[in-house]
Amino acid sequence: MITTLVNTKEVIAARVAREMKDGDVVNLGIGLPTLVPNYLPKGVSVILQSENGYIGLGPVTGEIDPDLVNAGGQPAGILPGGAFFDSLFSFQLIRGGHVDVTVLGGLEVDAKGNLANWVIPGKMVPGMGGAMDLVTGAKKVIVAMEHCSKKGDPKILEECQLPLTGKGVVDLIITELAVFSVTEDGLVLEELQEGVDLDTVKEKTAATFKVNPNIA
Amino acid sequence: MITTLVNTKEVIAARVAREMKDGDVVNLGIGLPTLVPNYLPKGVSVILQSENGYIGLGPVTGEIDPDLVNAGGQPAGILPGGAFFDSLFSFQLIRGGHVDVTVLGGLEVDAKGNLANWVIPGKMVPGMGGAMDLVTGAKKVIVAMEHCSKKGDPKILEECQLPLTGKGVVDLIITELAVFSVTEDGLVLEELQEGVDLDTVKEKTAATFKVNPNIA
Amino acid sequence: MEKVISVEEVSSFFKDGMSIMAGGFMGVGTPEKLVSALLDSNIKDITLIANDTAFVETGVGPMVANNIVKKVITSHIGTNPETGRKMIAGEIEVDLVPQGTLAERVRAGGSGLGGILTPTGVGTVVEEGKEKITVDGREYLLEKPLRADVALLKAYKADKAGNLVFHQSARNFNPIMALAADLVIVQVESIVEVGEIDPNDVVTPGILVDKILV
Amino acid sequence: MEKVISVEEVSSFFKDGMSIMAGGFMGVGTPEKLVSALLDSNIKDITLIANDTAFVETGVGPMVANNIVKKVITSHIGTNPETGRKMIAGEIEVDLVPQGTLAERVRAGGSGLGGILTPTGVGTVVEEGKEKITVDGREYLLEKPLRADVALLKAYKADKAGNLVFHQSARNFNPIMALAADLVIVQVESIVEVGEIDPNDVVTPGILVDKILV
Repeated sequence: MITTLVNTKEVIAARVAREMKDGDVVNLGIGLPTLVPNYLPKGVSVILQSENGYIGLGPVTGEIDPDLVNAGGQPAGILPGGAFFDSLFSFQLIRGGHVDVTVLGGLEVDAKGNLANWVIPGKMVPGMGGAMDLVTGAKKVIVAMEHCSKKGDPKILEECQLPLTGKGVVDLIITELAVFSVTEDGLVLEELQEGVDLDTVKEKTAATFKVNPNIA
Repeated sequence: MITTLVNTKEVIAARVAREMKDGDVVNLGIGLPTLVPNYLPKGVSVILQSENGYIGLGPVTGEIDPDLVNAGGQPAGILPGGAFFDSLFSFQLIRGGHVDVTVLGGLEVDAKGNLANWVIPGKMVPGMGGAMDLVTGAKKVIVAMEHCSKKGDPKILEECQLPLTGKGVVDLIITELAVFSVTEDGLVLEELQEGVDLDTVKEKTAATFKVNPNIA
Repeated sequence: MEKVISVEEVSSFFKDGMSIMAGGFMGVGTPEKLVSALLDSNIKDITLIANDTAFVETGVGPMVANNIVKKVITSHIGTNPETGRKMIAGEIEVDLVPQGTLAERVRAGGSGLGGILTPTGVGTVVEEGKEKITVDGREYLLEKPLRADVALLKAYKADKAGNLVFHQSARNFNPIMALAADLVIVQVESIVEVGEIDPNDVVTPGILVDKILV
Repeated sequence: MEKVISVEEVSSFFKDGMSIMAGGFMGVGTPEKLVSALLDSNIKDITLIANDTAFVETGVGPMVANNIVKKVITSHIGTNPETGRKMIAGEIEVDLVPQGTLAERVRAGGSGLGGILTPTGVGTVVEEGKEKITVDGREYLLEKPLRADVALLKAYKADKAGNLVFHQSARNFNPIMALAADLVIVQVESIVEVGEIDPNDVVTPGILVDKILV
């Protein structure tokens, strides 16, 4: 079924999609996370929140409206039943626990559930945008990222080295190799992606982790 | 001109009206203050804010709408150019300094600009409603009240005895006898109402006050 | 998820001892049918959070008059003599909160804030028991968030997804209470299909609304 | 008071060293004509408060690119390489604020609050220099109010009294900035007579709006 997913990002997005429950209010970060809706299981539909000010984010329909963009600034649409609001209200929803799931990319994640994804000092300083509020406020925080950096360095660490986006905020880490949950006792390997073995994950992960006994 | 004002409340309301500037955003307390718009000088119109959630409070026009009441819960109207909002926004306007003038009644006012008008312990405990926010947030606070209580006791005191509505918040006190401003040095008698002499005011005021030299 | 319920289903959401927020200003914008269902459901020891206790016969007033309320958090009780009488008799506890502060506390509770700093109440009895914090030379009271188990709200119109619009001065506390309760039940005057309310006109988005009673 | 102004009058409101809030999210909902008038007015040392610094050529981006800004308070600079370049070169100061916190600070500034307590940023560099306050066992940062001398906003439609409605996702920071500046100037796509906007539909009441540019 998912053997047709040749692309790493697609593998990750498809696995993230399986975390969604019907009716969930979901905020998706820029990039990889925006692929998630393409892989929602049958019977599951989610409501997308766009932090620039609406509920019901959907694809562009008809003409492009310059006043209607997603949180990446790209042309977007709104589905029937959606609603616009201002930035204050948008973050009331986010911080107030009215968003069920947020999916973000990561530069580093660690065994304590810390996430770093907004700055590489001296190199890349885009700013945190809405990410700090999202990881603090959403009920479930999923980090969806490639397991290692482009150089091949592990991104799942014992302790993040980069400035944090949030402290102890991550619930689930989904990569093209594995799925980890973050628990009070640290990371637990919950699943291996298809065709991946435990040794590969151990080798490419710079944090200790427990293994869910369900993994053969 | 105002010699036709036989009623004490009308005398007070008419004098309060002369404090209004064209275009002022004004919140009027329940009772006496609601008479103020009847006495606005020619060329002066004010915009009334109703703390239950709108700008542009006006008289009932046409049929009574059960969803449209003033802050006293009485049927009201809205003028063209008005706007409805929720209670949060209403008090953002009030606390945020977007209301130019508030006019309230008083049980006691003192030489430090303290106001007590929301509770008589053990006797009358209506609650402060929006009064504490109004005296804290409005740019100008006018206390409009009869000079003495029904028993004849002075209501302008050296120091309030009742629990306060606000500390150091009053700018102007207007009664049927006189107009006082509250300054850093205490009360200043700015005006005597028509036909009132200084001795009467001294006798009925339980606070020391300076007298504006313009008063003959 | 089907949000539209019948009046018979309402009572299943109520439990002894729960906290309930109710919209309305002197009864205007209060969901009378929901209050009535609450009265019929025979529960007790409610903590009621509302702008005021309205009148003995209208708004949330009958909740107080009918002995189901243990504590009220409100800005004004003057129009319902039963509230004052029961308070003096020690039958209910009344926590009086300035109206703007009440609105801020409810919003804070619904918005993930730990509180707000307001100048309102400084130098009055309202400051008793509260932390005072000085910011840039001015004193403020730290006012904490308020939440409830259930919010009973009234709106003018809903679509079936729960998007709400309000009418005239009946809006008052309803939109902020929609943020601040675990279960949000809204009584509406009319209901329309999803898509019939322009997304620009929605005041409260449907994701905040759990149940709708027409 | 006549609120409608011509584009020629706009520059009279600008002064060296002033603080300016501008609405918009990556340029959407930014009043391009007002930004353009600002660029033409030859002022300098502005403190700019905006959600992001948009792109070099659009939104508030040209303000940064054209050297009139001394300091930016914003949540995101990643789409405008000029902001990052000037920051690293020490030509401008950049104060990065989480987006939700920025919205709260602007609202606090416009609503008479001394600040708000947010969990956002706890345990990160954002907490540096800020008071940490524990409420009911959870840590929050005390975030202080933000105000500006002038707000440059964009709305979809205004009536001549300044009542505003917004369009789609172009609303963003505009309504809260209308509360938080000494002078509020709004660029609108169309203007109608007083009374033509239903009071139930108004998002920003006219009393907050000083000047309107069509």
